[in-house]
Formats: sequence, structure tokens, C-alpha cells
Amino acid sequence: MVSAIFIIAAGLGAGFLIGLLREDQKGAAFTVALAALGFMAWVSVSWFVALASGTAAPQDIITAGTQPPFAINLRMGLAEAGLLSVITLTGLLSLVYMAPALRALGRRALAVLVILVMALSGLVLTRDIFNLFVFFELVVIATGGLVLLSDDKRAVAAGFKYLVVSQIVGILLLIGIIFVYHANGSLNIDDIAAQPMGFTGAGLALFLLLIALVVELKPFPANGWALDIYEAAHPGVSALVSAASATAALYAADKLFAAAGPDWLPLATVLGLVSFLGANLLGLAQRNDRRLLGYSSIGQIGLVLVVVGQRDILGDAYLYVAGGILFTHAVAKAGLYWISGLVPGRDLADWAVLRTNPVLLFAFAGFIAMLLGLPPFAGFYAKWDLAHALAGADRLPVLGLVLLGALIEAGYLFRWFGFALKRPNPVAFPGFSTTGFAVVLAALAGGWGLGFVWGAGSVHGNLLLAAPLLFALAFLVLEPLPAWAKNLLAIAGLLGWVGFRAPGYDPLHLVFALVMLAGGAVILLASFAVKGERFGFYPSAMVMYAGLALLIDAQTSFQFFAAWELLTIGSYFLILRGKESEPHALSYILFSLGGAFAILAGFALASGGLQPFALDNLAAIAEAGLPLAPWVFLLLAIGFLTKTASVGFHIWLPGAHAEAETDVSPMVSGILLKAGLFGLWLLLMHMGRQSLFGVDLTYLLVWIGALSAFIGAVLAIFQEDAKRLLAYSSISQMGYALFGLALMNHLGWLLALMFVINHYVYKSMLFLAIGGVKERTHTKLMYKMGGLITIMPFTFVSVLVGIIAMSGVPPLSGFGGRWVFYNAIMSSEMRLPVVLIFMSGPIAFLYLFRLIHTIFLGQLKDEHRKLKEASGWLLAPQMIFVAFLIGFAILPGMVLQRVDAYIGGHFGSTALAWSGRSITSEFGYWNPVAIMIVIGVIFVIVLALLVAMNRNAQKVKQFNIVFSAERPFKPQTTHFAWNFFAPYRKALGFLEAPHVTRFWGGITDSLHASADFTRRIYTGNGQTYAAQVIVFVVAVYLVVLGGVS
Amino acid sequence: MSFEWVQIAYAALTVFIVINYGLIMTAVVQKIGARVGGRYGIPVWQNYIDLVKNIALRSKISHGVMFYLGPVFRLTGGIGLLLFVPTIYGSVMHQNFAFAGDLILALYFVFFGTLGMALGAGESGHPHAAIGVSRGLAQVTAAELPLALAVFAISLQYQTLSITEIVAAQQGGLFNWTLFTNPIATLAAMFALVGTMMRAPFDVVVAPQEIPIGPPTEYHSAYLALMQTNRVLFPVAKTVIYMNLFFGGASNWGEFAVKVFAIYMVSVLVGVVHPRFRVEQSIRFFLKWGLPVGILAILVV
Amino acid sequence: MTLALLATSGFAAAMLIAALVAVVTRNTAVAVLSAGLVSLFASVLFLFLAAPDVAMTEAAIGSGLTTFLFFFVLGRIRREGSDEH
Amino acid sequence: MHLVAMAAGFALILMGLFAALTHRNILRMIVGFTLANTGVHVVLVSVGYMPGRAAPILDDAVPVAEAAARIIDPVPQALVLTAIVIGLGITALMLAYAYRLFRARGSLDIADYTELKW
Amino acid sequence: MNTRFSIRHAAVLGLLALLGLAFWTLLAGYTPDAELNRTAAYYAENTARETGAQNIVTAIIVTYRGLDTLGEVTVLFLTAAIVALVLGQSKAPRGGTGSGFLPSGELLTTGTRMLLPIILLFGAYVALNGHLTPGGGFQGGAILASGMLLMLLADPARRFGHRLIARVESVSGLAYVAIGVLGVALAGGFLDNRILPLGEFGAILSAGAIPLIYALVGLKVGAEFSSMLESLEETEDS
Repeated sequence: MVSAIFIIAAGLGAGFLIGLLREDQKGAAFTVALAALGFMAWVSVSWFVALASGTAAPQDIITAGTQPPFAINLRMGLAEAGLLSVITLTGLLSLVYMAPALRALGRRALAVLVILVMALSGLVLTRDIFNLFVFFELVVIATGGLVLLSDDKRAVAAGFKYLVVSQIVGILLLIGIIFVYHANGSLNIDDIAAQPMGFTGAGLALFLLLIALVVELKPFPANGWALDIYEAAHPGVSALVSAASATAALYAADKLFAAAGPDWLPLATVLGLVSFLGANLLGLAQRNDRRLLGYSSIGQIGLVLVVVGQRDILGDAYLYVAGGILFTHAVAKAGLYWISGLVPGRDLADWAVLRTNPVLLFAFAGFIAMLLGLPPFAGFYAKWDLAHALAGADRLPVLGLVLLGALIEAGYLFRWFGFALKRPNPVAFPGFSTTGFAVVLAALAGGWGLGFVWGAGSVHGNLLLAAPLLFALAFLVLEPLPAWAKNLLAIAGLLGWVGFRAPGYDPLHLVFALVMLAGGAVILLASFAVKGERFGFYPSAMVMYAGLALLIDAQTSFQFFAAWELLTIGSYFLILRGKESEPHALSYILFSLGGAFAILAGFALASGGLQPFALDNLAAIAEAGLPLAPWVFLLLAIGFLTKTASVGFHIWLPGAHAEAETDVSPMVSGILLKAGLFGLWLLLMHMGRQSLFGVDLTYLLVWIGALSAFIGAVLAIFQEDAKRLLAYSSISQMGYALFGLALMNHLGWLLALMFVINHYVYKSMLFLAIGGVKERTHTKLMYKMGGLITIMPFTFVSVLVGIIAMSGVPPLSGFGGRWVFYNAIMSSEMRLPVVLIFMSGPIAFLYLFRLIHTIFLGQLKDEHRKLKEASGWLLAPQMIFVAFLIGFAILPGMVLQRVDAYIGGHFGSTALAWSGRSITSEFGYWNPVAIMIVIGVIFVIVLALLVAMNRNAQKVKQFNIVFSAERPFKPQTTHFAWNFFAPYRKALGFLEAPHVTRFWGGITDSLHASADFTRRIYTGNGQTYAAQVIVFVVAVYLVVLGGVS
Repeated sequence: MSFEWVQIAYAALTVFIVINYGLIMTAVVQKIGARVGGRYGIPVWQNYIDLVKNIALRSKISHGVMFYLGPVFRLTGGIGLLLFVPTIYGSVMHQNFAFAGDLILALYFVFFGTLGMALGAGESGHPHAAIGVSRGLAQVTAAELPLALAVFAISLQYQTLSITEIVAAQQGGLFNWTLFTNPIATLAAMFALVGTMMRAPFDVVVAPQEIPIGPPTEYHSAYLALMQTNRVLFPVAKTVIYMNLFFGGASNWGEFAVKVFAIYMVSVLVGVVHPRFRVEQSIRFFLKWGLPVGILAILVV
Repeated sequence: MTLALLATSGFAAAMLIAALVAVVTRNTAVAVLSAGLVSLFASVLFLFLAAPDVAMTEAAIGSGLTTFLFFFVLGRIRREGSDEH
Repeated sequence: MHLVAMAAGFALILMGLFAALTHRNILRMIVGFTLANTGVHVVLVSVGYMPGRAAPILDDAVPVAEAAARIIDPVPQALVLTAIVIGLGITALMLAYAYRLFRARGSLDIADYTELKW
Repeated sequence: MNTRFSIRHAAVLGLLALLGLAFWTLLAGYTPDAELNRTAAYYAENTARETGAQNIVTAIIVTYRGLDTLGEVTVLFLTAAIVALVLGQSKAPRGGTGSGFLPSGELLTTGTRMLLPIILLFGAYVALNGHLTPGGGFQGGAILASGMLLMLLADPARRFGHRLIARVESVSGLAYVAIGVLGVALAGGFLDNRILPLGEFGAILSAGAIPLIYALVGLKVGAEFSSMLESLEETEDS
């Protein structure tokens, strides 16, 4: 192994060597810089590999032939090697990326860059606090110099502000250092660690040292200077500052916090939290991309500082957690800054130019996912472990705040991604530079590589080795194929996986697997209708399906949560594909992530920090009657309820489902919502009834279910947009299912299961049908349609069957659900919520009737006369569903009998007796075959009667009616469709008042307002920034030490 | 209970009796109404005349498949409702096809005809039809709510969903009727009865003055004949359910005739003394008066 | 000892007075010169504190080079400022 | 003696910071920072001082054998030397920036350079 | 400039008073050591033996904390480079030369010619004797640079070689790093001065590589200062 001292020697040597060259030998200078950084990176990476694989031991490097503390020493351990790898590689890539700018500025700039990387490496390696100071000043000066690379005229002012603040930091550092030395007799960090200092005297010196290093981390709110640098500097420099400098500075702070001892850790925690939350909050108000990234950087570093503050509880996992977050952040942030250099405009919406290059768009998405700690990236494993450690040590407020901050960050990052995907592309774009593009790709590869490494190091197994996810990711490579080929492959994959896994599942899991995966394959049939490559669809969809497949497979809480996140991400990208779906996709992902964080917190709490935590263990917690059990229940339930869009968390659903593409709507409605039910099912199965403050939480769930069923239905009848109507109906239907589950009896669960199956079938069918209509008419507004029955008879049939099934009218399968429902509530003690359910049944009939009436009946519009039936590929799955609905109506026992027995095993009861074709419960009976036959026979007889009387009837032309003593000729005047249920609006319109939307809107508005207000502390005046730094230091000083010394 | 072929004949007999009973009863009711109003009124066989006349008329007009099928759905719904409920308690002949399903089947099958009717009327393309459907559906959701609650209440009371068992539980004297054992539920159910009989004050759905006759506007001749048949059959079928659930059922056709007539008259009597509600007014009415009673019913069981 | 203390105090006081001048004066050139003077007094102080190396450095760099740097920049700014206006 | 020097050093730091935070003229801010830096140097040196001892030079007056008992702590002095040079570097850099800013805008008022904010 | 005592002044004063409170705490809690602490004691006892230098401060700077010094030199290198970058980018108007605050009179020119050799010599002396007496590379370098300064003042139009300064700066820097690396190869570690014999204690050619390093530092620092001064002086960079 090459000693790490050569990293420093090479950096310095190269710097001086470049100085020796003539100004016109730019090529040679560049080569020297490249060689030096390449060498440094090679040494670092080879150390990292050797240390990580255990083939080398950590090395202490002494200088001057004298042992520490009498001479400066350096240390190369695993953490150092990792950090150096990140720093030097970032430096190397930045060199390549900034080559044109560097060349323009001359060889000196190259020297500055090399020395900056050297100094950052020194900052990481050194074990001497004064040496730390020297390297720190080198970093400051080099950064100040590199700021000049920017085309932005304001960069000079930013550099000056930076120097001003650095002066203050330097002063504090020096005073801190000398008094620490006085107290300790040593400048060596390890010696300081050996002699813990109290809060007086030397403690104050230590405080000055620590706070100076913290200020260097750009903590909110003393960080205006840093933001100006981020905004104005060359993006390559910002990438360096954000990825390499922040990383090194953080490690410097970490070394000293480690030395200072556990007493000081709360300081890191609190300052980190303030920074994380504050910076992310202010990020909400940003429109400039680089400044936004700056806020995000500050936030992320704050988060790592929080992790630093938890080193006492993280133990061995400390490096894994801190490294996971820090490295992922470095890679992602560098990548984003590099992309920002390729984007000509500075407004967030200007990133729409990325659409011209799908690979960059993919990179953008990847970096965002990395920043947010989504699977399969390293940050995910780290956040998971962090959450568990925090929960295990009862640091729940910290956990809560961290998750809150992450959610806010997700808000602005995903909003941004939405801009990139959906905003108009304002400029004719010349194309991206090849080197810049290559550098971004390198960062992306690095991020995925980190994800793999962290996965390999995880006790939970590597997500990137999970077959479904690999299969989904393979579609990224297959993107150039035509859509039909990918579709075929996707269907084969889904069916193959179900076939492969199904034999091992119990009936409950089997039903969900069939609905989610085999059901997904059926819906995918409709995707054959789309021509071309259909870029981005298959990776997104397959990630969602991979998540679902893994969700059903999950044995441990980790597997479950990872799968949950995967399906959330996949579905987000899927929803975002819709034309007008930008805001809705955003609210979807925010609610989903909020829910996911609740789930994370719930699992962390449940496990008490012990991992891996099998899902079955939830039962043990419930049985033990621990006081935390109801809280676990509550958190998990909230997480699942956001996914089922239960009332209160429902506002994302209508837009998200309505604006999605034709074949996406059934996926996200028919399939995705079931993930929430699946979660709830597991939760209730394992934890049963839980009470909090004397309130039975399942009772609460019953009410939420009933309210969702009612409100969803009421809102649905007021919709003019057909897909929105269906979307609200989903809220209502999920309410029924939730209601059934929460009844906590055998029949209730059977009811929920019937809703899982039925809702999948008829909602998928209806969405496909309405989607087909929309593709022909190019509108979703029902009053603009009408009379389409003659043009789209097959679609009409599927809608007809769909609404009969859904409204529960015999003889189709929906009735079975209603019958089970009555039997279930009969054996339950809960009566009041039933009222709401009773009411929502007929109301559902209203909106369903409206759906079929205003679209297919009434007067055909002139502009629709020449339309054709929907594509055969859209109809194919619908006809399958029709057949299934009729089959399921006649033979429900095919599916239900086994599940019934399974549920019976759980409750220890047999609620239904299956004799022949008849089903008998404690209270009543139901013979689906008989019903079908009786109705069929009567229908045929009456029809025959009519035909006998009226066999010559011929279809007359449109408008063969008399209306107001006129024969109308304009369909618009006679199509009674808009505001169809006007009386209802008059009577119950108050229910339409968007209280929930207003509530969440109020929260986001106040967040934005406070962000916009708070960020005005960054006046742009360097002097004010300097004063803020001192205020920050003094304030923390007074709080931390005020009472002691 | 299982199926035997002879049941088809019995069922046909039930349908025949009920249709005739309905034709006469509705005419009688109209006649009484006319007499109360000081008019002479129609002859009691007027319904037969109308029916025969409409059957005899031949139409060559159809607005489309759903239009054609609408009356079929409608009448199927009426007959089916009748046949899924035992008409005469204790009579093997008139158990009909109750073995196919219980009370829940009957409750939900009500919508079958409504749906078909609405669809057919919708295809006619006449705005009055659509307006009538809109009003009717809107009103019925609110009106049915008290019934649903009342049904829930008495199924809890009798711990069964089987109509036969509910009737059985009411045998053995006047005071075993649900009317007396559970007057609140009965009251709630009666709200629903008056609300769904398409009589004043809840008849804005068919409002003859403003939207000729509402949903069936475009129907004529044989279509209308089927619907007329249903219009006499369906109220009776529905009243039978009320009779079975709340008024002790009927153990013979005489009792049947009296009880059905009496229950039917309730809605008639309410109708003659009240002006017509607009739809939103009736929705509010049912939510304000019917709903609390229904809730009370399920709470006190 | 007391003599040394007295001298130290005296130089410290002189240093602070020079610093005060540097802070309150309206004239930038005077401020720069006073700052140089502060360094000079400080270097004397270092001698009293038995730090001859530091004293030399402070004198040469702090009071010498730094002051010159200031004046170079000040000069350029003055000249160019007057060019422009 | 060292306390006097140290107090003077601290006072100098505060005065320098006061100047840096109140003068809007960029050059005056830089002057303030050099004052503060000088103050820091004074504090550093005074920390190493031990009454009655000699400078850490092993000449005839201080033989090697007695050094430990005769000399003062050399470490702070070594640190100050480094700090002085680094301070000069930063000062030079700030001056260069000041000049550059002046060239761009013709103003030395720090409050004129606030385009980057919020 | 506004010297009126404003609210801002009062706020800053209050803020600094609070900061002063922290400083006061440090001051009040400060008690000088009675004995040298272990680090200082080590140096007092072992410097002579290990490095052969009389001036312990020099020994610490060049050897024990040589990495600091290397960094420090690099700071100046960077500063010089960046100052050149900063000023190189801003195109000053042509024609104007000199710093413009001092007239370059005859007297100055003559004086400079006489003084310059002495100054340079003195600088070299200070730098080379750093291990024996107070002084060393930094001070020597500063003195060298002041010689250059005088030259600049005396004859502002004169261009002394940029290339020369840059070469001196870089070569001495490279040599410094090379000596450091030699320490790894030949002695106990990076920047170990014992790659050369320690020699006789107190002699000018003693203390191993210390005089060599300090000479290099002196050259480098002198070149860097000169470069900075020159950059600031010149109206237009290449």
C-alpha cells in the first residue's frame, strides 16, 4: 500500500510543478493536475478497498520521525479511506468537468484545484488540531480562488463574504486551539480524547473549537455566505464545495466531537437538527437551482451532524450510518451541481431541458432518490439504521424531527423533478457537453455503486440483488426496445414470478399476489395499445411491481419497508407521466413519503432498535402489552392509511388517479391502493385491537373507514370529470374495505378481501373503459360527451357490468360483498358508523349512474359522430374482467372458501357454511347460482314478452323526441348532464367544502410563508453575515455554557 | 329449502294474483282519492283497459338497445323482488324463490329495476327523462336510509336476516308484531315508505306538470304496458316486505289483501294532505327526521 | 519584574490606543498606518514575552508587508477611482 | 504580565471585530480583521509565557541539560509564526478581492454587494 | 463612511460584549503552568539530540510540525497564485503605473541601489541561521521581499522577471516536498530532518536538513511575497 502521506506530497508537488510551467503550457499543466489527482484517487480507493475487505490494517503515519503528540501524525483508517476516495474522486471529476473554465483561467487555477483537494485530504487525515487549522485555511483560500472560475459577476462578492466569515472562524479556532493546548499539554486529537474536559475553563476552549468547526459546516441560520457561494460559483466548484469540502469539514468536526466526548454530542444533535430543518424549510422558497442545492447541502450536512450526535448510541453502526448518508449526499449533490452546469437557465423550471436527454433525466431522478435516502441507495440503509438506533435509545423527538425535515426536503426536490418533467422547455437547446455528461454519469454510477456496497454490508441483504428489482432495473437497459416487446416481457415476468412464488403463499398472500401481480399483468394487456418506445414507462411500472412483489414476500420489517418505498417511487414516476399530473404526483409522493416515514418510525419503535425484526414479532409486542404497542399501531396505521387514501389523507388521490395515463390509472387505483390494505391487514392480524388513552384504535379505524366511504361517495357525485369521479369512488371503496378490516371479525375481513378482489376488477375495468373513451373524445368532462353507446358498445357493456357490480345490485359479484357486509356488521358491536356506510351505498349508485348516463346515454355530440370504438387492446382486459365478474358472481366460493378457512384459523371461528352452491351464515343465506338463474329466467321471459309485442321496433334517428314542443337538433341543449345531481348539491353541498384540502394547504402555505419570511435574514450583506455568525456562536455559547461557567 | 320444478308454477300463480290485486287496488285508491276530492273517479277496471290498450298498440320505434331493454329490466326487477320474498307465511306455494337469498337480496334487488329503467330512459335522449332520473335517484338515497337502518335494527332484534324467520318471530298475536315490539324501527321504515312510493309530497320525480311524467317520458305502447304492469306490481312487492318485516306478515291471501292495502294507504293519506317537496327539501326532510329516528332505532335495539 | 510589567502594560496600552485610532479614524490611510503601528507594538510585546522569533515575524510581516499591501491596493483604488470620476 | 498581554490581546480582537462589523468600507473591514488577528497572536503568545523563564533557544545562557526548567513553552510561538503567515495570506487575498470588487462596481461599500441573497 | 453612533453600532457592541464575556471567562480561568507541559518538556529535552537545532521554535516549525510549515508555505503559494488570478482578470486602464502613493525620487533610487545587496544578504542570514538564533525562513523571506519592494518603489517601471520569481517559488517548493519525501525514504518519516547528518551542535551547518529547508522556505516565501507585491503593483498582468 502506498502511504497516505503521498496523497499530500503528490498534491503539493503537482501544485508547485504546475507553478513551474509556462503560462502557455496549459496542456502539460492539465496533464500534471490530472495525473496528481488520479494518483491521489488511486491511493485512496486502493486503501478503501483494502481496509474494507480486511486485507490491510489501519495505518498511523508519523512525520519527522517522532511519535505523536510531539510531531504531527496522520491516520488512514476505513473512514478516512472512504472519505478520501469521495474527495479525491470528486476532485478528479471536477477537474475533468471544469477543464474548459480552468484552462481559460490559466495554470494557476489548476494548481489551486489540486491544492484544494490536497488540503481536504489533509483535513481528513490529520490528527493534530493545529494542523487541522492550517489545512482549513488552505481550503478557505483555495475555495476563495476557485470561486473566480465562475462567469457570474456576483461570485467575487460571494468569495469576499466567504473570506470575511472565514476570518471569524479562524480567530475562534486559534483561540480554541491554544486554550485546549494549554489545558491539555497536547495538540493531538487522541490526547484530547484521553482527557475528557468538563464544561468550565478548558471546556469553553473546546467549545470555541467545536463551534468554529460547526460554523464551517454552514449551519442554519449562520450560513448566508455559503449559500451565496453555492449560487454564484462555477457549478463544478459548488460540486466540490458541497461534496468534498463539506464532507471533509464534517469529518473534521466529527473527529473533534469524538475527542470531546459524549457530553458534547447533544450540541451536535441540536445544531444539526436546527440546520437540517431550517435549511430544508428555506429551500421551499427557492427558485434558483444552485441556491436550492445549497440549502439542500446545508440540510444534509446538518443531518449528518445529527448522526454525529448519535455516535454514543450507534456504536459499531456509526460509520455505516454516517457514511451512508454522507457519501450518498456527496455523490448526489456533486452530480446535481454538475447537471446544473449543463442546464443553461437558473430557474428550477429551466431544468425542463433535461427532457432532451433521458439519461440525464434518469440521473436527476437517481440523485434525488439518493438525497432522500430512498432504496436501493446507501442512504436508505443508513436512515433505516439511524431510525432504529434513535428509537432504541428513546430519542424519539430527534427521530420525528429528522423525518419531518426529510419530508420537507422531499417536497422541494420532487417539486423540482416535476418541473423538469412537466414544464415547457423554454429554449431551443444546443446539446450537452460530452465531458460534463460523462462526469454526471460517473457520479450516477458512483451512487449506484455505493448503494450496492451498502447493501452488501447490510444485515438485511442487498436490495440490488433482489430478483424483482433487478428485473425492473433491466428495463432501463431495454429502453430502446419497442413498447410491445417490453410489454410482453413485463407480462411474462409478472406471471412468471407469481407462478414461481405462488405455491409457497398462504391463501391471504396468494389473493394479494394474484390481484397485484397477475392482475397487473392483465392490466398490462391494455398497454399493448401504445405504440413507440414509451420511454420511462416500463422501468417505473416494473419498479412498482417489484415493490409489490417484494412487499408480499417480506418477512422482516426491513424488507417490508424497502418494498414499500420501492413501490412508492415506481408509482410516483408512473403517475407523473400523466399530462397534467405534476401537482398531483407531488402531493402523492409527499403523502406517501409522510406515510412511509410514519411506517419507518412505527417499525423502529416496535423493534426497539433490535434488528432484524420479523413482521410476526408485531404480535409479540401486542401480546406483551407494552405501552408502546398502541403507538406502533398508530404510526403504522397512519402510514397505511395514506396509501389507501383514507379521509384526511385522501386529497392526493383524485388528481393522481385522474390525471394518470389510461393504463396507469387502473394500476395505481386497482392495484396500488391494495398495498395499503395489505399493510393494514398484516397490522391488524398481528397486533389486533390496541387502545390509546382508552380509545380502541380499531374503533377509530372503523370510523375513518365509514367516513371515507361516505365522503368519497358524496364527493364523487359532484365531479364533472369522469376519471376524478372514479378516483373519489376509490376513496369510498377503500373506506369500505378499511371498515371491514377494522370490524375485527371474520366476516369483516372476508368483506375486506372481497373488496380487494372486486375493487381491483371493477375499478380497473372502469378506468380502462373511461380511459378508452377519453382517448377517443380527448376530454374527461362527462357533460361534453353523451350518446356514445352506439359508437362504443363494448366499452358501454364493461361500464354497465362494472357499475352493476360496484353498486352491489344482484346478481353480479358486488352483491356478495354487500351480503357479507350485513352479516359482518350484525356480529359487530359498532352501530353508528354503519349509518354512514348505509348512506354511501345508494350515493354510490348515484355517481355510477351518472357515469354511464352522461357518457353513453343521452344525446351524441356532433363532434363525436365519427369516433370509433376504443382500441382492442384496451377492451381485451375489460372483457376478461367482465367474464371474471360474472364468474365470481356465480362461484364466489372458488376464491373465498379457502380464504374463509384461513381467516377462520385466525379467529378460531367458522362464520360461513359452504354447502353446494349455497352459502349460509349465522344470520342469513345466499345462493348466488339460484339468484342468477331466477333473474335470468324472469328477464328472458319478460324480454320474450316484449319482443312478441314489439318485434318490429326499429331504431329511430337521434332527436326523434319532442321537447318543449320542439324537435331539438342540437345535442347540447338536450343533454342533461352538467351538475347532474343539482338537488344533492343544494342539500348536501356543504360536505363538498374542502376542509381537508384547506387544512393541508394551510400547512404548506404557512411553511412556505415562514420560509419566505425567514430567508430574508440572508440580506446579502457580508457584514451582516459575519454578525450572524457571531450571534450564532454567542447564542449557542450562552445556551450551552451560560449556566455553567 | 331447495328447488323443485313445481315452484315455478307456484311462483307464476303468485305473480298472477299480485298483478291482479295491484291493478284493482291502485284503481280503488285512485277512486277513493277522486271521491275525497268530490269527483267521480275512474272505474275500478280502468287499469285493465289501459293495460290491454297499451299491449294492443304496436310501436315501431326504439331509441336503442338500452331503451328497449329498460322496461324489461324494470319488470324483471318488480317480479324478482316479489319472488325473492315469501308472500304468504306458512304457505309452501307462496314461499316463491326466497331460498335464493335473504332480506339483503331483496333490499338490493330494488335497485335492479331502477337501474334498468334509468338506463333505458337515458338512452331516449329526452332531457325530461334525465331530469326525472336525477331527481329520483337523489331523493331515493335519502329516503332509503331510514329503511336500511330500520332493517338493520330488526335484524339485530331478531338476530336473523331471513324474512321467513322474522315473520315467524312475529306470530302469536298482534303485540308480537314489530310495529309494537319495535315501534321506532317501524316509524323509521314508514318514512322510507312514503318517500319511495312516488306519491305526494315526494312525487317531484315524475312531476306531471313540469317534466310530463319524468323518466318514462318517451315510453309508449308495449313498453308502457310492461311499465304499467310493474307500476302495480312493484308497490305491492315492496309493501309485502314492509308487511313481513313490521306487520306480522300474512298467513293467507285475505290477510294479505287487507294488510297491503292498509300499509299502502299510509302513503296515500300522507300524500293527500301535503304539498309537493322539491328534491333538496325532501333530502333535508329525510335527513332531519327520518335519519335520527333510524339511528335511534339501531341504538335502542 | 515590575519594570517589565510596567513596560508590558505600557506597550499594551499603546497598542490599544493605536488600535482605537485605527477603529475610529475617518481616514483609511490613517487606519492602515495605525494598524501597522499596532503590529509594531505587538512585536515589542512579544519580545517582552520572550518570543523573539514571533517578534521578528510580526515586525517584518505584520507591520511591514501587510501595510505595504494595503497601500498598494489603496493607491490603485484611489487612482482608478479618481480616473473614473 | 501575561495576563496584561492576554487581556490586551482579547481587547484587540474585540476592537478589530467591532471595526469589521461596523465599517461599511471594505478596506476598513479588512483593517479590522488584521487588528483582530494581531490580537489573536498576542493571546497565543501570552498563553505560552511562563514568568521568569527565557526564550526557547538553547544557547550559552540556557544549556541543554537545564532547558526544561529554564525555557518557556516553545509550542505557542511556533503556532503563532504559522498563524501570522497564514493571516497575511488571507489579508492579501481579501485585498485583492476588494480591489476586484472596486473595479467591478466602483464602490467599496459592502452594502452595495448584495445581489446574492435570500 | 458613517461614523455616527447608530443602532447597528450599539447592537454590535452588545454582541461583542457577550463574546467578550466568553473571552473574560477564558482569561479569568487562566493559570500559567508552573512546569512545562509534557509536549514542551519533550521538546526542551530532546530537540538538541533529535534535531541538532539550538532554536527550539525553529526545530518545531521545521521538523516536528513541518507539515504545518509546508501547509503555511502552500498558503502563500496559493495566495500569490490567486492574487495573480484576481488581478489578472481585471483589466486595469493602461498607462497608469506604480502604486501612486509614493513618489519615486532620485534619493530613493540611489538608496535602493546601495541598500539592496545588504538587505538581501541580511535576509539570507536570517533564514540560514534560523536553527541557531531567532529568525528563519519566514522572517528571512520577508526581508528578501522587502528588498524587492524597495526596488519596485524605486523603479516602478522595472520588470523583474516573473518567470524567475515563479521558478524560484516552484523549484524551492518542489525541493521542499522532495526533502519531505526523502525523509520517508531515508529517515523516520515525512520531513524528518535527519536525512542529513546533524553535525556539530551550534554550528551553522548542523541540525540536519533544517538550514536547507529554512533556506528553501526563505526563498519560497520571499518569492511569494514578491510575486504578490508585484501583482498588486502591476497595472496589467500578462
